[in-house]
Amino acid sequence: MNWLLDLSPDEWNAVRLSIKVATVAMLVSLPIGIAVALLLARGRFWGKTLLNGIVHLPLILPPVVTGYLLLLAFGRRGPAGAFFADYFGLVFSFRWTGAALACGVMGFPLMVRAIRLSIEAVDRKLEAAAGTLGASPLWVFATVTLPLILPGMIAGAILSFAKAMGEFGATITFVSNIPNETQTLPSAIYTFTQVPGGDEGALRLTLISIVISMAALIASEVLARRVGRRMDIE
Amino acid sequence: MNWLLDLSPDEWNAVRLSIKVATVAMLVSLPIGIAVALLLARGRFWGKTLLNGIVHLPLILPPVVTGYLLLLAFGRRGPAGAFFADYFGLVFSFRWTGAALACGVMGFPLMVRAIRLSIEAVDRKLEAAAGTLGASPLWVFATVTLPLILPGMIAGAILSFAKAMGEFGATITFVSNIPNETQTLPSAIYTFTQVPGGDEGALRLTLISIVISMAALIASEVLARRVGRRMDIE
Amino acid sequence: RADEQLVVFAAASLKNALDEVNKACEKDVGEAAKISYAASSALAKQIEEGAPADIFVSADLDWMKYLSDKKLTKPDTEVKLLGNQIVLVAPKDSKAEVKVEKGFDLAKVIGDGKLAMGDFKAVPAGKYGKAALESLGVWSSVEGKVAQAENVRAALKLVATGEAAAGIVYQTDANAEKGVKVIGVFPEETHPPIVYPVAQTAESKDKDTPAFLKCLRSAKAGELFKAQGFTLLAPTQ
Amino acid sequence: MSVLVDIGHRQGGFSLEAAFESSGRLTALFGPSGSGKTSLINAIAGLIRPERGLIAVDGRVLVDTKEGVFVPRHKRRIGMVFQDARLFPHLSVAANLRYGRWFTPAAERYGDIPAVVELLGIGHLLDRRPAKLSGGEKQRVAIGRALLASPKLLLMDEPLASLDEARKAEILPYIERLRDETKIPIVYVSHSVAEVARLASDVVVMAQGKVAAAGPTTEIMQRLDLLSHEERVEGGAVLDTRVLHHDERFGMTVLGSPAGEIRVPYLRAIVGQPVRVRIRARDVMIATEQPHGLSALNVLAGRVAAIEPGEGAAIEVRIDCNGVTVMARITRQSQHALSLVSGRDVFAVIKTVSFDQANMAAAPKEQFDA
Amino acid sequence: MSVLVDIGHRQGGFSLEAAFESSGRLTALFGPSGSGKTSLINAIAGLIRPERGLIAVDGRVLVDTKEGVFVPRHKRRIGMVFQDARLFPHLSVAANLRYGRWFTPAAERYGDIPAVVELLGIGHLLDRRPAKLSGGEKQRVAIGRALLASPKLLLMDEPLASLDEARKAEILPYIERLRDETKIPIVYVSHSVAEVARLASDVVVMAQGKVAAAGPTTEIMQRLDLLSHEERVEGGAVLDTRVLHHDERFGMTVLGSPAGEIRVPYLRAIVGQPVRVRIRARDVMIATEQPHGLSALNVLAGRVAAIEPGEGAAIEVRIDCNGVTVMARITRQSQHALSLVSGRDVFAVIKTVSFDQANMAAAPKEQFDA
Ligand SMILES: Nc1ncnc2c1ncn2[C@@H]1O[C@H](COP(=O)(O)OP(=O)(O)OP(=O)(O)O)[C@@H](O)[C@H]1O
Ligand SMILES: Nc1ncnc2c1ncn2[C@@H]1O[C@H](COP(=O)(O)OP(=O)(O)OP(=O)(O)O)[C@@H](O)[C@H]1O
Ligand SMILES: [Mg+2]
Ligand SMILES: [Mg+2]
Repeated sequence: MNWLLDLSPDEWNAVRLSIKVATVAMLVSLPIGIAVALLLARGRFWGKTLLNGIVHLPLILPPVVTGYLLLLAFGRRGPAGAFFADYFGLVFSFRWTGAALACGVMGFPLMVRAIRLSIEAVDRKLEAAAGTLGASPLWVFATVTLPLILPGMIAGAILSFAKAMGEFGATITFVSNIPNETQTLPSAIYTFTQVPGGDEGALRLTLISIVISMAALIASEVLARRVGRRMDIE
Repeated sequence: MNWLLDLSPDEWNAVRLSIKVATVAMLVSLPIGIAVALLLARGRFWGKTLLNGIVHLPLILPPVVTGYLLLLAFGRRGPAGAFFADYFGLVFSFRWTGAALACGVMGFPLMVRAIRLSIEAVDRKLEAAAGTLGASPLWVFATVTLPLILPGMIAGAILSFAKAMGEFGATITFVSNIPNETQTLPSAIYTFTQVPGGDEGALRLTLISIVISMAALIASEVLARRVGRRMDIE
Repeated sequence: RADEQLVVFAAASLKNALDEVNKACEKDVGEAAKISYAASSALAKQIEEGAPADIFVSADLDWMKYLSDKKLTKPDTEVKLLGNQIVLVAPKDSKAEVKVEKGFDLAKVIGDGKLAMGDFKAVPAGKYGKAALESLGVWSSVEGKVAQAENVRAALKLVATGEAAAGIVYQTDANAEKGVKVIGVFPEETHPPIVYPVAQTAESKDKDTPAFLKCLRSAKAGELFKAQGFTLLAPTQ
Repeated sequence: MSVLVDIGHRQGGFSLEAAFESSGRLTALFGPSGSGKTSLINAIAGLIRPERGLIAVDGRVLVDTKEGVFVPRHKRRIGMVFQDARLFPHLSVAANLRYGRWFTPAAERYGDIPAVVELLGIGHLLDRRPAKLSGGEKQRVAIGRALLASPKLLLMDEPLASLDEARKAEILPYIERLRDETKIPIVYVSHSVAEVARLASDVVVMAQGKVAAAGPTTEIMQRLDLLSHEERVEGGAVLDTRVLHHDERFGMTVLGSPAGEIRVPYLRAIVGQPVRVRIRARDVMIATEQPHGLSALNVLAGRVAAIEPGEGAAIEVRIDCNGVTVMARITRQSQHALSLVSGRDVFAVIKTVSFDQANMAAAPKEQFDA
Repeated sequence: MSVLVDIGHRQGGFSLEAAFESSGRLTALFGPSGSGKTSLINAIAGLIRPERGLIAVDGRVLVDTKEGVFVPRHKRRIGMVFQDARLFPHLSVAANLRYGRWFTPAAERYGDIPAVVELLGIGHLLDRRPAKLSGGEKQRVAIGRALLASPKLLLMDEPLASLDEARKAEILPYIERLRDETKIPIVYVSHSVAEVARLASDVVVMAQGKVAAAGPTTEIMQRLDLLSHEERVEGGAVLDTRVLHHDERFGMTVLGSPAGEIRVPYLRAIVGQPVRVRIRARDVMIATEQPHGLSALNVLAGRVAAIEPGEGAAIEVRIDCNGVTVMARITRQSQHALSLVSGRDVFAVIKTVSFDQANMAAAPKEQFDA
């Protein structure tokens, strides 16, 4: 235990940062993920196939390519980067926010798929019933659809979180590896693996990463089970 | 178009290999994924949390670490590698089979999640009804559960395929980057990014990768829609 | 089968040069080698796990030593093959001008931007860069502004896209990248020698291996290496 | 207070072409399985968008395909009790009940939760999840949920089909009260002639996607031809009467009608109150002379107005009792034995106990107000 | 051919403690909503594993918690028609119907698809998906599916609740044929006294998770106390008779019973065939003298055996007609007017048309074979 937790300050920072990045990536992408999953599951519009393709891109592309594309778009000189910087004061390049963005993007297809599957399994007759009771589509969504897709949302969120804990290629390409700012656990682990004799350090950080993710995983399972028990299938 | 398809023999090989690797990874992991998803969705056994954790590991770990662990376990000298070589004559190390293994492992958590969500959405009362009609649990599974989770299986399969098309870190770490043997598209793309003037080559291969994956994605959507239309929700 | 053909494990940054050399040597060796390009670290560990490689070309001495310490290379075949230089680059449109010398004002060049370089613990170019800056006495003034990239190419990209204000990369990479300009060269004595060593692996069985090693040091290979900006460390044969 | 429907809609091989207008308080949709009843009320509720036509409730146009009007379902304020309960599986019974109330402006709410819970006998279920209810329990909760949304029109799709007689009998009076005491029109799908006769002010008979007949219950119920062989058992006359007085000694109530006095089991009703009674043709005997020593208490003098062929051994005799029609179903053998012909003076004999609760109910008010 | 159940099971706050044994061909489970009928047959089908007890069908032990026996559901060969149809949504109607047949050894199959399809009137639905069926259509397919699995015991959970009268009447004879012509025992859950009286050889009355009464239908149906107020309307005597001859002229059939001849509408039955008739107490009048000029054709001489208080204005009179009990419900006023007391000789008067098809059926065979 002592051996495991005997970390340098930079390593501690990497642990803390990874949790922060993964949490933020998960939380911010959740509402977007729900919206996109809804569009894909229910929408009938022209560019649906395209949207679906774009959502899957981070999965299809080598992470390094995704990271490079992020760099081009959200970098200091990238169009999206400039937009966010000008209008929201939100800078991604070389910031932990950029790491969160990269992790969120990489986890996005996983999250959307999970939520979409849940939405497709919802019995639309229940939504119709809610409509006749006076609930507007928005309320129907909030009070019927959303609770019914909770298991999928939990699954999507935990996938996104876990992915963020392991994401490396896109993150380091986009925001590089700055201790205390963008050095997440995987970056730190990577550094160790690149040095002869770094295996022990890599192992230690890997174990810490596993412990954190497992804790999140168990929490999500407990949560999902509780939600599921409440519901059963009518 | 000409520019896009003007590939060297090695590059053509990489394209072919990637499709082969992704397809094999998807097909081989599908039955295992279904079994594990069933266990996780329905089983009540002691090591369930552990199994769930192990399934998620490839997501949590940096790909390089996963690749390294595969190298240790399934390498020529690894215990699992020796086992498969001795009993099945199946060698993974530095073969395309190893690339498929790496891709399959990396895509496994995604596949299992999708299938598991579908299984959890199945109305167990239908299975009970099939039971009273004389179907043994295995038949119930084959004739009721399996068709009902088809959308989830398709989603899981396409996630696995797409992941395989983009997987790089674990593959190159495990089976290296040997042209015509283990050099998949992402590895070839990586190689291009590592040298001056390689950008064009990288872009070309990236586009090819996207085209292939998109074709697979559209095929899967069409398939899923057809299955879904057949079913609706009763 | 990989077993029947000569297999070379080489650092990824050598791809352009080695591909050409491989082509040029095909006649002399009797066959074209299969070259697997990846990070030196990955390659070294794969050789450790029994990879079917006949030749290992590393991007630094550390990983070669890692293998030779474990008796996984044939010591008598190990040669310091190529050399390289590290340079200071800035985005093409940068107005920064500076002379690389003891105590030069690198911090000013960087301003409130970043200095991109390879991971200075893991990536060879990063290690050399850090050593050079330390010996020039400017490391402490920029340490907090360093953005460590996964590899030297990624560092180059950070500069080329204007993301980083400056970067330390190999001469070979800087030459070919239109998005950057070289604003200074680090003198050789400021950092450990940049060496790409080559060796035959202990388990190498392919009969063509010696021929390929020999061809690597041939004059025509030397020309090809030099064309890519490398310097030749071993005398040509 | 009216419902106007005139729509056309196809689904698969089935085509719905239905038009009816009803200003009744409770309009029954009656017809065989697959005749399009559910499709029709789905269109009213806004769950189906009909291909062509007009739907208006209480003067408010909900659908008018010509004008492109289609009021979304949540703005229709139309409560619906589905054939399958459709409870929200993630909510407790209590939360299911409260659901519609959130969306009802406080000023427009009527009914209150405790009363509805009490009535439906679901007090002990409030904390449960729908998955743990029996079939009948689910349907009761579904009825409560629709009621508590305080709808302006209530659609009920065979709401009592899965309830036992005791529950049915318990809930029916509440539906009657709803019908009479609130201003909400009700459209009620039912297979049961008894339910229809008891509850409906108007009946729309559906067959194969079309309206086979529509009109006031009293009229439609006499048209035995609209009923299938099996339903005919339930057919007969529906009489609107008033309470004359109660007979405390024998626990009976005497109803006045133009046909004469009718003695029925005690009714909780004040003198003068309108009461609708259904006299099934099968329960009516015909006597050619005033019977003696017979337990049947109601003997209505009348004249044979018409004799219609019935099924098999039976004939349907239409007896005009002072302007009110009473139907009797007897055998041809009896007709022969009694030499019954049109115009003959006869007595319609009816047992008091054949007026069971299911056949008597407060009459829909307007029948009298009009 | 017998069903033996003796189990205890708790679910939530509800506890089931039920024991009965029936060797009848069709055992009806009768009881109010939530009384545990579905839970009980779920236990028989193997969908619930009871906490304690024994279940045996036809001598084959399916559950014995003491011995740790629990035959899995698919080996029980027990067909089940669920309260909700539970059709397979991914299969066409035809494939749903065929489903159980795959798993039945060819030698043990009975019934054939075209016949069942024809009978249930689902020929035009064969290519559809369940999602596109109306409520009644779904239930008909579900019945067909269960039948075609050729079960050794058939459980039916209110299979007819969502069907209209015409469909019910169409399907009932088939259930009767199943009951009589095959060796399969049937356990049948129903709310409907009429259905139970018509179909059941034996009745198990459930109340609050317990068996309130069990026995042959003829006995149980006389126990009006078991019925709720509303169900009592349907109560009365069940008589097992035989066809004496047909009266072609008037389209009638004359049945012989110890109580005397009973004239009923024409029955498709050969002379000598056993027929069960239900005579509802409400349909029986009492006369103290032989009636004249009255359309009612059946006049059975008897003696008042007992007079039991009824509800409200009514009393229940038990008339012993030559050893056979006929129940009559009349008013206290009539009792008073006719001075009815125990032992008095009276006539039970019954209209022929009150014997409608729903009240007559081929009697379950064993009643006679025994
Ligand atoms: N989605 C659909 N697509 C095609 N046909 C449909 C669909 N829904 C219903 N039908 C058909 O339309 C007809 C009318 O169905 P509907 O549900 O309105 O009947 P119903 O009168 O309510 O019958 P029930 O009393 O059995 O519930 C049926 O023949 C049914 O098969
Ligand atoms: N899974 C469950 N958990 C807890 N209680 C349950 C569960 N399922 C049913 N119950 C309760 O058990 C009782 C019996 O239910 P059951 O379904 O057997 O009744 P039933 O007689 O079939 O009623 P109905 O005629 O309404 O279908 C009910 O009170 C019900 O609320
Ligand atoms: Mg319907
Ligand atoms: Mg039930």
